[in-house]
Amino acid sequence: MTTTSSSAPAPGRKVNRIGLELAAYRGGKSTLCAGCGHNAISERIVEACYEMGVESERVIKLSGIGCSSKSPAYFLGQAHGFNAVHGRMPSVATGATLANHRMLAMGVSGDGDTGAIGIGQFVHLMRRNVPMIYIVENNGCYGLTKGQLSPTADLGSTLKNGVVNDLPPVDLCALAMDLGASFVARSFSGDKKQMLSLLKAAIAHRGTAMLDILSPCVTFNDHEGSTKSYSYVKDHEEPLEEISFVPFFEEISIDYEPGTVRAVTLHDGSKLLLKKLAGDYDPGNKAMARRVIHESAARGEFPTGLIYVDPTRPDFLALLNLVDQPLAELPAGRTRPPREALDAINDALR
Amino acid sequence: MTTTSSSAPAPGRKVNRIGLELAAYRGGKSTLCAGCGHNAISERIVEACYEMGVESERVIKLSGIGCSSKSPAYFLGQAHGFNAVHGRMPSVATGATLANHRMLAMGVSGDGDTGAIGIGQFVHLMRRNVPMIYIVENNGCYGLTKGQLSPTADLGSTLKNGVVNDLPPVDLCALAMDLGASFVARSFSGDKKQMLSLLKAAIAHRGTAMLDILSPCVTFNDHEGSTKSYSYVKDHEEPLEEISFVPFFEEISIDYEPGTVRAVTLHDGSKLLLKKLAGDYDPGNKAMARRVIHESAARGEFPTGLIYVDPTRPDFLALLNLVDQPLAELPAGRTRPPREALDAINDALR
Amino acid sequence: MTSPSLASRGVTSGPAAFPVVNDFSIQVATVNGSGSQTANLVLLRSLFQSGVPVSGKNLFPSNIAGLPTWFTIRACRHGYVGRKKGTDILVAMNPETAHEDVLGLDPGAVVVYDEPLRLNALRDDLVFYAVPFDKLVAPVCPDAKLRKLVRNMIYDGVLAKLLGIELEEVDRALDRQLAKKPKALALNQAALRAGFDYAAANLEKRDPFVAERMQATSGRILVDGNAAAAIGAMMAGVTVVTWYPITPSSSLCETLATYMRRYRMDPETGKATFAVVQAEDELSALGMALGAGWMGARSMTATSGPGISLMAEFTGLGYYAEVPAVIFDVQRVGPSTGLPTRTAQGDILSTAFLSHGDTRHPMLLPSSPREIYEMAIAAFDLAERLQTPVFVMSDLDLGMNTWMSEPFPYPDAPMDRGKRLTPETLAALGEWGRYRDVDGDGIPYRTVAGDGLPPYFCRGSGHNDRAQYSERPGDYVANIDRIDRKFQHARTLVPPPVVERVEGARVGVIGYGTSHWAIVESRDQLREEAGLDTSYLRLRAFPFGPELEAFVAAHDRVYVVEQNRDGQMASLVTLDLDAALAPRVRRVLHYDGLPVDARTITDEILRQEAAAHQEARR
Amino acid sequence: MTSPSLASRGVTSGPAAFPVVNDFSIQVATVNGSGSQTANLVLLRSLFQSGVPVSGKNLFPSNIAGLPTWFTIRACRHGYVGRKKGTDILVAMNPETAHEDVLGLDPGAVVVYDEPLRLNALRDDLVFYAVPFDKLVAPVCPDAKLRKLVRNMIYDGVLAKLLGIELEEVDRALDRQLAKKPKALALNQAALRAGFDYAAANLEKRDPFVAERMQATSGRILVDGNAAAAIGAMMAGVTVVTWYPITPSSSLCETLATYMRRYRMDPETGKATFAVVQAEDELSALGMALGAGWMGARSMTATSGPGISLMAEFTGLGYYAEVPAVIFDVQRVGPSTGLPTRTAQGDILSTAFLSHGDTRHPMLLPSSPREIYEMAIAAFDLAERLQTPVFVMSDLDLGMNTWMSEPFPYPDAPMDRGKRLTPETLAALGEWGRYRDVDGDGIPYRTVAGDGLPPYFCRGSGHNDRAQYSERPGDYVANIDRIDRKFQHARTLVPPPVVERVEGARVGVIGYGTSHWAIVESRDQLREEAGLDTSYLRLRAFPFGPELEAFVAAHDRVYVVEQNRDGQMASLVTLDLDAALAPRVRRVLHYDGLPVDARTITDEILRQEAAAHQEARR
Ligand SMILES: Cc1ncc(C[n+]2csc(CCOP(=O)(O)OP(=O)(O)O)c2C)c(N)n1
Ligand SMILES: Cc1ncc(C[n+]2csc(CCOP(=O)(O)OP(=O)(O)O)c2C)c(N)n1
Ligand code: SF4
Ligand code: SF4
Ligand SMILES: [Mg+2]
Ligand SMILES: [Mg+2]
Repeated sequence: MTTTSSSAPAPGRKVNRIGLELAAYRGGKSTLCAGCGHNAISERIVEACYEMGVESERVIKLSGIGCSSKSPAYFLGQAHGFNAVHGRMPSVATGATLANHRMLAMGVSGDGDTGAIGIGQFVHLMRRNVPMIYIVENNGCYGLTKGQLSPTADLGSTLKNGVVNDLPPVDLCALAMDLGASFVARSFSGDKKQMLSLLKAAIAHRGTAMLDILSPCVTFNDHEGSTKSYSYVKDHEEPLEEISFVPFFEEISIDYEPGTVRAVTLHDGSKLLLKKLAGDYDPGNKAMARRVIHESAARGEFPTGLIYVDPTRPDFLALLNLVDQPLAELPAGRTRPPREALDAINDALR
Repeated sequence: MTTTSSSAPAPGRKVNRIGLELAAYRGGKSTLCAGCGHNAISERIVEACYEMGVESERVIKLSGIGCSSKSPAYFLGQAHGFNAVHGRMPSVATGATLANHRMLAMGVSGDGDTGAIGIGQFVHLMRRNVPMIYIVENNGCYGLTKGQLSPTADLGSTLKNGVVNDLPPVDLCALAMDLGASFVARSFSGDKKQMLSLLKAAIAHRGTAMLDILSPCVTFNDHEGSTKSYSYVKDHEEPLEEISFVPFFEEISIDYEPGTVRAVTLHDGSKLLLKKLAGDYDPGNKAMARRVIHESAARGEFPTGLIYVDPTRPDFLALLNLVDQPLAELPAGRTRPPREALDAINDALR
Repeated sequence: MTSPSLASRGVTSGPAAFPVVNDFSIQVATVNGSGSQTANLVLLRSLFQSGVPVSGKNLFPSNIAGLPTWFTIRACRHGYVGRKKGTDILVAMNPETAHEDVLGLDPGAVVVYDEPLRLNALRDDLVFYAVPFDKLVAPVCPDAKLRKLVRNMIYDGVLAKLLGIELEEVDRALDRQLAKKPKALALNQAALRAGFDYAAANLEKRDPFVAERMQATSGRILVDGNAAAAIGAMMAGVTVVTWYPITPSSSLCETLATYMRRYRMDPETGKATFAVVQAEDELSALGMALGAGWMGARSMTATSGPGISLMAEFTGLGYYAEVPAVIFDVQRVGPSTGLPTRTAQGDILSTAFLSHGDTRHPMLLPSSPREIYEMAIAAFDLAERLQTPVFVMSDLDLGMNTWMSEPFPYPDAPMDRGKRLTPETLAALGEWGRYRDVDGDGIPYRTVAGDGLPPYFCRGSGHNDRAQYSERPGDYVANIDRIDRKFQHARTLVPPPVVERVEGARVGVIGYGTSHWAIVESRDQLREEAGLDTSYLRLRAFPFGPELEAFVAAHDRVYVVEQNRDGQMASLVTLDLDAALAPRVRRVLHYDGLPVDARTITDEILRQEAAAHQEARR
Repeated sequence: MTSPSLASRGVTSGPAAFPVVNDFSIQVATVNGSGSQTANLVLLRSLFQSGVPVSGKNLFPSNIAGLPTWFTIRACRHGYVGRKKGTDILVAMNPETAHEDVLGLDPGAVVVYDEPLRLNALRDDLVFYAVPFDKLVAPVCPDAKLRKLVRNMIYDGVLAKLLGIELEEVDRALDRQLAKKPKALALNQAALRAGFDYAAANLEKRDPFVAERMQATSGRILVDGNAAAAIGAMMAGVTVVTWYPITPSSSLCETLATYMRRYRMDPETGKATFAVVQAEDELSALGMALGAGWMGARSMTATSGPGISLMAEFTGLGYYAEVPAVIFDVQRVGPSTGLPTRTAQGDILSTAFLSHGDTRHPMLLPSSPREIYEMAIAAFDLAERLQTPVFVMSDLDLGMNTWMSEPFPYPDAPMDRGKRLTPETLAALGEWGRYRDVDGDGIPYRTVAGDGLPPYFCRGSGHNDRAQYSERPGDYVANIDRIDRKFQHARTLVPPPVVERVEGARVGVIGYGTSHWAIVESRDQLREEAGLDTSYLRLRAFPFGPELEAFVAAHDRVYVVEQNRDGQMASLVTLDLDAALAPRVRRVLHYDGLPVDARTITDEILRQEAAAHQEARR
């Protein structure tokens, strides 16, 4: 949504369509644990923005509190960022998009930040279909407070100290979809290719793009018995389709047998090409998506990939009938009614 | 769950199995508007408790804030009640059941109280399957603050002032079921018989019994254009089954053709008899329930009746391995460890 | 609904004179949902149109229909518009409260009542006028279903006759109220006349109260404080309004939305230059406002006590990350749910220190519709200048009751959008640090996304002056000290108090917000009845300016008058003063949910004065 | 990590004597997640076992692994256990901070460092000991992956040799720490010895610091305040614990759960006499605690600043509906997220007035593990007696650092379950009203569901003394005044301050919580260095008892020492005193996130004293 003017790449260095090198998309040095899944996600965000030719100045990064919520500091150093309070990033992001609908808003949260304290704001953000990318870096635990169970921990998953989780997990994808999010996907921090395609597609989408990314906590939740460990997730992820993303500024150059690939055209004209794997999964079909999510969950699997998309549902800002210029940038002349207006108001009260 | 000792009814007056008249179950005079759906629900609660022979002293009534949340004052005058703060009844109820698991907890909330400010606590209560009856008196608006839209208002439903709702509704039944509630039903304040059976079944169930009861606000949301008006709901409710409830202390005396009725045995031995209507609806089948809810919603209908039940899922307290005596009633001798325990603790720290 | 000694009543202030002209209070006792609002406002407006200073206060229950409600109209030729203790004329329409209402009246009061209630049997020291409402309404309103609504207009007719209000003024007022509903208008006109005619034919004037035309209201408007705040916010150029319904603040945002739809649609495109969003709760409402403020929009929310409590965490974020937002707190009676439909000034202390850690927040203290209009505008300027959440502390009395007001003046000063970095400033500064104080006022320059200037990372965790994450003790102290410097600087930016020094007065009164109106009247009472001259300082903002200390220093005793139990503003005043002055601070508190009245203040100040003199004599 | 003038260092306090015995602080600079915790605790414990008074403070970053961390061990023969400003012995293991750490030392300090860092080149006024950690660890730990963890034990060996700590004590301490992990134990033993042997063979003692056996710790325990609070809560018979993780309070509930699983399982059935529930957030945590408290259970939650802010609304409900609950606030640095791993006493004012409307809440102010243990027990008694939420205001320094303590005494007093209605009381009272004050202390009798006594309807909205919904002004005032009476009565129930009056002292010090330890030391400094005698009042609770005013009245100036920017407790003190005493209250503030140290207090008091005398002379 904020991919703009391109310039010719300077010879000799590898640049994207707006003439920037990958490095221009990096952020500060990560202070997360070495090997943390969250770091891999930050890297993919950097790549996705680079490949899409996103202008950092037109991005805002938002987060709550947690290891995951620290990540916005580690990508896109040239974008404004807001590390808010625990669980409340959705409202801050909503307010920010209201103020300036031209920005590409990227929210990063954790499964505790979103699933526990923040589930209320999550519900309402999804329902509103606020235009933004909402990434949950899901490790089934509270990393920053040292590994307690979170609401996405699976039934029967164990903590390092042996405590067994006896509550069912909140399935953020099912929830987001049922509530009204128009782009719902799940991925795995270890699956670079899939995640990258999904992130680029999320950038091309207009509406809430919710990405639930399984992102193992190598310090507190990577042991045997955990269903969010790297190896467990790797063994149990079940891609729904093979995804390729073709940005609006490129031609489709992929060959495929007719009938084997479904193409989804996104808001900015980019295309997602979904090569069928098991069954004939259709991410435009909510009932099917619902069924597949719940059936795989019952089998202990995680379906990954694009779960649901509706490129046509109007986003929250579209419902508000706003002027084109961002509200935050309106000059006083357009926000302070003229003297006659106040006169009329006074007169009506006389 | 709290139906106990019976005594012989005194001759001449109509009493229930513990010798009480219906009047014994009433509460204070309602201060809600005449004709408010909430009043009808209070009446059914009175009847259900009377017919089940519930001991009021073993009931606790809880609520948040709203017209609906006032209702606990209008039934079961002999029970303790707690009118807490807006949207936070679930946590108060959870704490209360922790303290005394022998009580029958009845929570009453509104669609604003539950669906807006309280959705986070709702999610976690359902997930925990806290043993209680959770009634949402759902009128699609904020009655007490004069009629604003609530999150259960349907897409396209209009306010009295003509404002059209442009956000999709939160379906509390679908949500509760997906999250883990073990008894999920929908009813209508105008359907006395169905509501009464469902309430009695909820009393007999152990675990969270979530009842989403459409309860028109005659003052602010009963006009043409509203999809929560009395007439609209009456026209669009779609009973899933015909329900009869047989309490554990009575024999089944209903005649029915074999194969036409499904019987569900509840925690206390009571039975729900579900006479099939459209299709072969099975409230034990979550996938079917999910499908039916979403399909009817797409048609603009409200499926009513018992949507989902799992009498076997252990409730939250069962997971905690508590002593039999309520925690609140444990004597000091059982809650203060002996001197030797403290000595051992001190020694370990030396 | 109790009333005090005879001495306090209009009837006997000064030599008990007949007639008592333009100095009475009318209390209409009904049930809510019975449609008496129209009749009450028409009555109020008729007096107002006749040039008589008025105020209207609605005492309603926290439910929707069927419970007792009292509407009080005070007419006062002296211009006092605070609540008057005691009722002069009771219109007893509610059988449920009629007995108690009548028993609470002072001798000499007037009772207009529904004949079947036979209230005249209750006492013999009142003036009773029986009116057969049902009999009168039947012929004028053939549709029985509508009678409940039309019935009330009859007492307007009766009172017009009894008090001598010109019927044309009542007609005009009715016209204004129902212009858009011709059918209802006709019915009400008929009822009005039926009441008037009945009184003319059947009621003999036996009481002293009379309304006479004056010229004291010309040019004025009638408005409630929530509408005034809404108009102010609109004129301030607010663009993002996020809110959650709660009595008594809901009508602020609802009225604002209505005005905005009218006056803030882009003339060319018909599109909105604003967003009004009903949030899912107050946490979210403030979170949205802060998100918008961070992005450079003028944003606001409005709430009442419970919402303020829920906003505690986010307010701390706004304070520490330095994000502007305007929060209207239309105060009601706490703690907890308390009395949602009663008034108080009870959130002062908890708002001043809202949120954990070392925080404090600017508060504006409006006392009238005109002032809340102006302060709404000032609040947006201050929030952006100070880069922090700014609270406008209104209350139910101001927000929901009907006040006479000067019309709202057009804001001539340009908006102050605060210290926004520009390419020029950047060039002049050389290097920019988001949280660097470059000129000693504690206020740094900020950038916002989309402005093309350097970005920064906004956070509620520790940071240095370049907005980088930092846990260094020195960075923390430098930053939090600078924020405090900013707060101290705010003293010079907020509206100064209004000070009225009276030559020779040894006693001062300090007030704020709606307490003002009773204080004005009380000071006259003190002077006229007890010969006590008082100076007056009306606070208009926290933090305080230097005027406060000077005022206290100039008086032996200062009475801080406020509507809460704990002397919340008095506490802030005490903490702010040079400690040597602390003993001069006294408290006059009123907190029963009704607006404070002059008599209560007068009595209490005199009581404490007497004690002080006795003390001194010892 | 900066350090002050030489005068403040152990080395030169008194005539610069060699050796300096049992009076030094060791700072170990590492990165977190590097497993230095074991080595540090073993070192601490070795000194403790040698009878030397110690304290251990961990300065860690707000992340999980890889950032700089400093662990400070203070050994002090005088028994001072507060933080000492300045480091005597630096163990520089972290290349990232080593330079800055070394540059910040006072002349004469000791540096034990990793040889390749070549820190000795940085300064020539320090005593450097180079240790080739990697070379030493390789032979004792063949598994390269484990070396990172074992490496740290080497500095324990080096220090044991340099300081003269008996190796057996280090061995014993190591044994205690790793008894359950024999493999790790063996590796660490070897590393310990390698360090010791290396030092013996290669390092020539060139510094004055020496550890010698004393008898000052016998019978004592080593414990952190969160564990102590947990043990207290368990002994108080808590049954419902609801919490949400947050640094630095998480370990309180986690430790409590561990103890409960051990000591609170019913011996016969093996079932739990408690419920510990991790809530979804702090609003819910307090909501659950209140629900349980209402039902008659002893319930609690623990949190830190952000959680306190989120609990504002529910706290007001608890106050007004009169429901007991105990809330531990383990304070960290605010505002907002602030510095989550640094200490402060910054939530005092916002907690005292938490929630809108007129509210105020009892707070207990523990200064040591032993005291928080006892106050945990007292808090449950108080919450039930007062029927209101009671806050125990701990902080990160107390909660997460390691303290010497007297063992915890068994609570001999029976639990006070407060005024619970019984059939007998009911008979004696005749008629019961839930909110009726029958004996003047403001505390009514309550019933709970299941007790067979009359039920009532509990609510946060207005009610009369029979717990019926009421909007009547008189009912409201009577009720809220009674609640205030209850709060005043609390003054007599909460732990009184500890007062030490010094004959002839004109200056008083007021402190609370963990500031105590630096105050104790500072008072000695004031007396010994400046000849200034001070009296001392240590507050242990809010609301205050009469001792406070008497103390202030007896001194010319009182210095309220605390760890926040705004003088929060000083504000409460000022508001509570007879206003005439207000000018005597002075503030000594420290708020950089490190525990306050004696030197800071001493310097500041002397500065203000000098100013006061100069003022007086003018
Ligand atoms: C109001 C509040 N409560 C609690 C905390 C403490 N806290 C910080 S991060 C966190 C949980 C983070 O978990 P998650 O969102 O899953 O992120 P992760 O660290 O696992 O990436 C908690 C409870 C806080 N900062 N604020
Ligand atoms: C924290 C807080 N915010 C707002 C309110 C105001 N308020 C009272 S009831 C209510 C909505 C009630 O709606 P609902 O739950 O649907 O109940 P209904 O009145 O429709 O039965 C609101 C917003 C409040 N009491 N507390
Ligand atoms: S603790 Fe876990 S979630 Fe946090 S940074 Fe380390 S690996 Fe990542
Ligand atoms: S306003 Fe609506 S919800 Fe409230 S009592 Fe009246 S009808 Fe019921
Ligand atoms: Mg997590
Ligand atoms: Mg509702």
